[in-house]
Amino acid sequence: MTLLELTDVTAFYGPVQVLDGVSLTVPDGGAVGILGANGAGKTTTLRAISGTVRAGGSITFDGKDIRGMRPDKVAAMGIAHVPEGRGTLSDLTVRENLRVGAYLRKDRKGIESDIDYCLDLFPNLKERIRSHGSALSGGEQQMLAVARAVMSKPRLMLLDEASLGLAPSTAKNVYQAIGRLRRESGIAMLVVEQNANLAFTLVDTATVLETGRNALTGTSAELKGMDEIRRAYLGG
Amino acid sequence: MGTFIQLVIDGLSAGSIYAALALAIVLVNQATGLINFAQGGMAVLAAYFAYSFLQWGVPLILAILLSMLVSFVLGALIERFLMRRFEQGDPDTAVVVTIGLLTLITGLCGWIWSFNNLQFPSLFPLQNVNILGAVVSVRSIGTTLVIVGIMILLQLLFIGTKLGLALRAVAVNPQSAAFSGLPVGRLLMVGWGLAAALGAIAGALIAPSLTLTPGMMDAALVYALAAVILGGLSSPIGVVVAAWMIGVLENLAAVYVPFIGFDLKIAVPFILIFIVLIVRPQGLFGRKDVVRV
Amino acid sequence: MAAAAGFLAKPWVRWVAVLLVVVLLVVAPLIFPIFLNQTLARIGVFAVAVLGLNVVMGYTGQVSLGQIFFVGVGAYVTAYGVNADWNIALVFILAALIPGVIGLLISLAAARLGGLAIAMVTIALPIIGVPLAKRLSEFTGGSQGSSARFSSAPDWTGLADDQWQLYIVIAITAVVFLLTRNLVRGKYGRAFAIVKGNEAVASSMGISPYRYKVLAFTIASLIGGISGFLYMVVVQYTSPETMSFGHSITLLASMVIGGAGSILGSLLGGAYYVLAPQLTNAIDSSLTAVLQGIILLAILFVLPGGLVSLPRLWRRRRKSDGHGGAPAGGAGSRSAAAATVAPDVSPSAASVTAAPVAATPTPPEPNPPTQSEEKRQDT
Amino acid sequence: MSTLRKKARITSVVAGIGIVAVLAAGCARGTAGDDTGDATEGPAEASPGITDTSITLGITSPLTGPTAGPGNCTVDGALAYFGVKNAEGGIEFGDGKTRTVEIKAYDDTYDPQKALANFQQMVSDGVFAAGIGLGTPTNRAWREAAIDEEVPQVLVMTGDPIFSDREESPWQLGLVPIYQQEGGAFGEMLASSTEDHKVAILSQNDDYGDGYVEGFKEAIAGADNIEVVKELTYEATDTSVDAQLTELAASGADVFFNAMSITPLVISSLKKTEELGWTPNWFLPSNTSSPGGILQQPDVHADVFPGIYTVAFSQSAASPTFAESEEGAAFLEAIAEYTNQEGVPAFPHCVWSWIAGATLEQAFAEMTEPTRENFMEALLSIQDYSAPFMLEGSVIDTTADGKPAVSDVLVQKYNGKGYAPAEQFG
Repeated sequence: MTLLELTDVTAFYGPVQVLDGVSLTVPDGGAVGILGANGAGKTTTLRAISGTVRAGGSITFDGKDIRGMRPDKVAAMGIAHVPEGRGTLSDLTVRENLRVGAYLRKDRKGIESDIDYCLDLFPNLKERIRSHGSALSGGEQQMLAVARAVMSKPRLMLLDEASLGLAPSTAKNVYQAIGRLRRESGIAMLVVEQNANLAFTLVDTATVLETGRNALTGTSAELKGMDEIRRAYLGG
Repeated sequence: MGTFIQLVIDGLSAGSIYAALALAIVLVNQATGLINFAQGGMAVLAAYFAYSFLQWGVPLILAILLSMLVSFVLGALIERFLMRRFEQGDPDTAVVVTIGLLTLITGLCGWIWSFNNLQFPSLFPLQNVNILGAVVSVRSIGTTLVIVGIMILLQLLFIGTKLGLALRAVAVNPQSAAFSGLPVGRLLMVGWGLAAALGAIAGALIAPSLTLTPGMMDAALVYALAAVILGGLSSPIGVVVAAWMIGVLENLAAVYVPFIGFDLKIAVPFILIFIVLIVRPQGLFGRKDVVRV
Repeated sequence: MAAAAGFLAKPWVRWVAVLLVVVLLVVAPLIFPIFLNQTLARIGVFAVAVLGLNVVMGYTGQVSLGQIFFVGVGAYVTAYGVNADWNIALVFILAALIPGVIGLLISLAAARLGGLAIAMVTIALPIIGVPLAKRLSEFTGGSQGSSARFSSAPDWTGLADDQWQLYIVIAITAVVFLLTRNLVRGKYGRAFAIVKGNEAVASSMGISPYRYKVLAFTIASLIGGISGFLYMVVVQYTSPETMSFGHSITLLASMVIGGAGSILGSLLGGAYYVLAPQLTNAIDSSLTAVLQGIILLAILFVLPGGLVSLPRLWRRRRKSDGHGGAPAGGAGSRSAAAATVAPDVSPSAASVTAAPVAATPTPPEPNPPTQSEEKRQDT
Repeated sequence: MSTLRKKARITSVVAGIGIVAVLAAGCARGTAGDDTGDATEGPAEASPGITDTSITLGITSPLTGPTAGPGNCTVDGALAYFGVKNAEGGIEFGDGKTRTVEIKAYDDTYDPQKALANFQQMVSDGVFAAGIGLGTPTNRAWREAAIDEEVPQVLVMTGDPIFSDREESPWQLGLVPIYQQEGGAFGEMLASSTEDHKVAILSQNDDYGDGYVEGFKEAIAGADNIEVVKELTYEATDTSVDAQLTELAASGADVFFNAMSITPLVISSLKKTEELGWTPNWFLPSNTSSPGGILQQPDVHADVFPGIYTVAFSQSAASPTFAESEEGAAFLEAIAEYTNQEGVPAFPHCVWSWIAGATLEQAFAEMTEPTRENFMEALLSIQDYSAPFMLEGSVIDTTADGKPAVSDVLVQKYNGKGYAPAEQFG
């Protein structure tokens, strides 16, 4: 059953058109990747879904049309957006960051157990529980961003270049933890990633964007070998 | 000996006036990241509302509560229809907008209620108590206690409650807060509303001793800013302690330090700040903020 | 329209325009009525004060609420010098240097402590300055203030006083504005901009924020002193009230209203400082505060970038009507503007990944204005 | 392409010539600039601001900001006075013509630079005379400009002696007694008392406070039974003077000489001294001693103190007897009708501005020619004129050099309801 469906989504930054008809579907519990070179429109696609940029075309989640909805309303529907640049709440402690993630939840005990689960999922955060967001390293902030999204118990998680600015080993750890999260929680994921290999460790299928349009869509296996991928990256 | 204690007590009650305003400034800063120059003006406006309720026969306590409610709504509306447009822009512009708001409010108060000194009744009776040879008016004790109460309430709000957390999250990164489902717009309005209501309490506490005039809080604004800088922008407790220190040391320096005298006693808070900032640039209780490239 | 823009850009046309302005400035005082001359002279005084404030605040991003203190000191030095019959050129130099030295000493200490300390120290200057001026009455004339009559027109000029004063103000203001324009257009200006943008980035590039903050603060207080000299040329009287804290706040507002960080903006700011009270006096003199509050908020509401951004806004609105695209959201134009100002230097993150990725310089994690804000306003 | 450039060059040259031509024509203003001051015989050419049917006065005063209370009163008193006169058809001038008096008010927010700007605006708006405004620095800012322009700056509300020094200020005249006189009057009475007295002084740190203290000290210089034990100052912008009062109370003085012009600080001082258990005799300046506005405020118990003295030359609008008097009722009614004051004005400046209006009327009645010179002559020749609301024993006398329009001040003692003249201390 499809959880999220985008058909011919367009978006502008002022006079500049960034998305020119992007379509994709994410099955319930599934994981789909969005690949492509810089400026292909990957981040803008996520922003169109979470309502942080005005978009055309149709975006439906669980059958309901969410295009044009305010970001906090989209979050309330169960979509957690882990933004590019991680959106760390620098003045708040790690624990406070996590509690902000659970803002909409009322189940006090559930929140506490989820905090423990997150600290188990990301051990680095455990010793840094008291320190402020601004004092964390790049990797720790990325883990905190994912953990904050988990705290809101979403049905779909939008991951925006989780590996950006991280050392390769840190990026691998983050993705392993996200893989474990996916296996244990069954949260559907839409993963934007530059590093195709990292993405394939997580997603079943992926679509490659080129100048705001779907250039190619296929399962991870099919895409892995194809020179399309290389051309899309190295440009025509 | 009596004089010394008397000076300390007088300093504390003067410090409480600065503390009341400083707390409201901290609240707005915590909730929206802005420094609100008009905080004093909004407190005066609230005191005028309470004054008008009194004129219509409303008892004092109820008049103050009503003025707090009206101030809450007004604070929220000011955020939604005026400040919202400037929150993401250049911070200097936002500061000047609050200066414009201060000028407008002071003018409106003068226009509606005239510039005469209006007498405002106090919540506390005018008796005084003798402590260690110093005469302390019940009124200044009451003011100090209310300020301590507000300070603790604020500390709990920001550390303990979900609302406090949400307010701080919105102030630091509105978009990231929205991604966690926080209704950013409404929270900003609540932040300003709470600060305005707190300002109403400050106004009602201070009007009896300063008498109600449109510019009543102007002199206190500078001291409150000094207290906010000295105590650290992020901690209600730090700000109140800093305000008391300023009040007390000002009086002691004026009397005991020959060069200072009563005309230059206003230099005391600034000398204090200079010394503290050399040691701890983020203020007494504030936190070091880390700048990531 | 493009042809006209081309036409304007031609060098010799620009020279003709400059020539015309010079001719106008030379001849105007002769033909304008007295009160207009006096008003223009006052605008010159406060335009220079706002320009000084812009150097330290508009261009270098350091909050200063003490500019009026330096104007006051400049005025007092001038008054003392004139009454002591010193040579007028010496008086002018001292009126500029003494505040400059005071500014230098203060900024040497304060600049080390970062933004909040500078704001606090500058708030303290006028507040301590007023009682100090009353106390040093043998120099300042105490609370009665002191008047110095030295700017009435000498007979050989055949000019009326107001014309003579306006010429002095125009001459000095023009020189100060030109020198400052060259300063901020040159390498110092770029250094100031980086210090304003992000001090950590500045130091990583070998630009010491401390040195440039001290330089900016000293220049601002020096220009403030010059404004104090011009104040005496026009008002010929000064008292402790001249440097009262309220004026510093109005100067700050005027800087933002004119347009922060812009030479023309300083001129417009000076005009606002002088004309706003006259406008409110004309409307209703007992409603000064209400009217000034409304004027200030109205201007900022329509032009957050200040009066100087009027042409840009007018051009953008005409251009964007052209093909109906979404009006350039604050983010669009602002980040574009930010990109041009802050040279493309910020490495995306401390550790640049080795992955075969073109290291696009993502701006330091900005606090992006949420498009949702705009969406809400539209729905 | 070159034709376009050629055409462009021609147009700009033509424009340049055009401008220069216009300017040359406009140059006439330069030479004819200085037309005032050439005294021609024949009927004196009328000064600006006066026609056969009306005369314009300009007042610059702080109408907003911290001193807005008294500032607005300086305008409203005159507005009310001349509102009534204009309603009756105007004032009969010495030259037989009846003219209405128009008042143009300007707000200077107590900033000297704005006061000068307002004066320059008055000159360009063509007012006949200026004055009645509040504030020493503001009035001083345009004193010399008024002398240069030969525009009268009269009946100004400041006790600064320079405005009543004919030689220094030919076109000026003060209205209210100079601060030194008020301080001196109380000093003389205190010196004449037989017992010894210890005096504590609290004065505002500006020319107002300095003037009172100077006059007082001069008056008690000779008397060895009077000793000043403690002298402190405060800033007009202070929120409280409790610390100073604590120190003064410790001095044990039995007379408290108080030179404060800020109403709320006087009220809080009365309460604080009572709290401290210090009950001296008080001296209050004329503008902060009003029974209704200060002594009868809630929580103030004036009866606790042995005596409260002040100097005054006019009745206080807030005293109960004022409203009952026929003149007082007319005053309050005029204030209500012609100004936006609410209720009884809290500051004495409204009454003083009314008195200034009456004094001006006296001068207008003597004016034989519609010129500023003639007006000044008329104004400076008023003697023994007891203007409305003047206390008996004090009159308007503008003939003595070095003295403002009102110069004799009477020491008053508070009797629980209002003030009564006091012959001697105690």
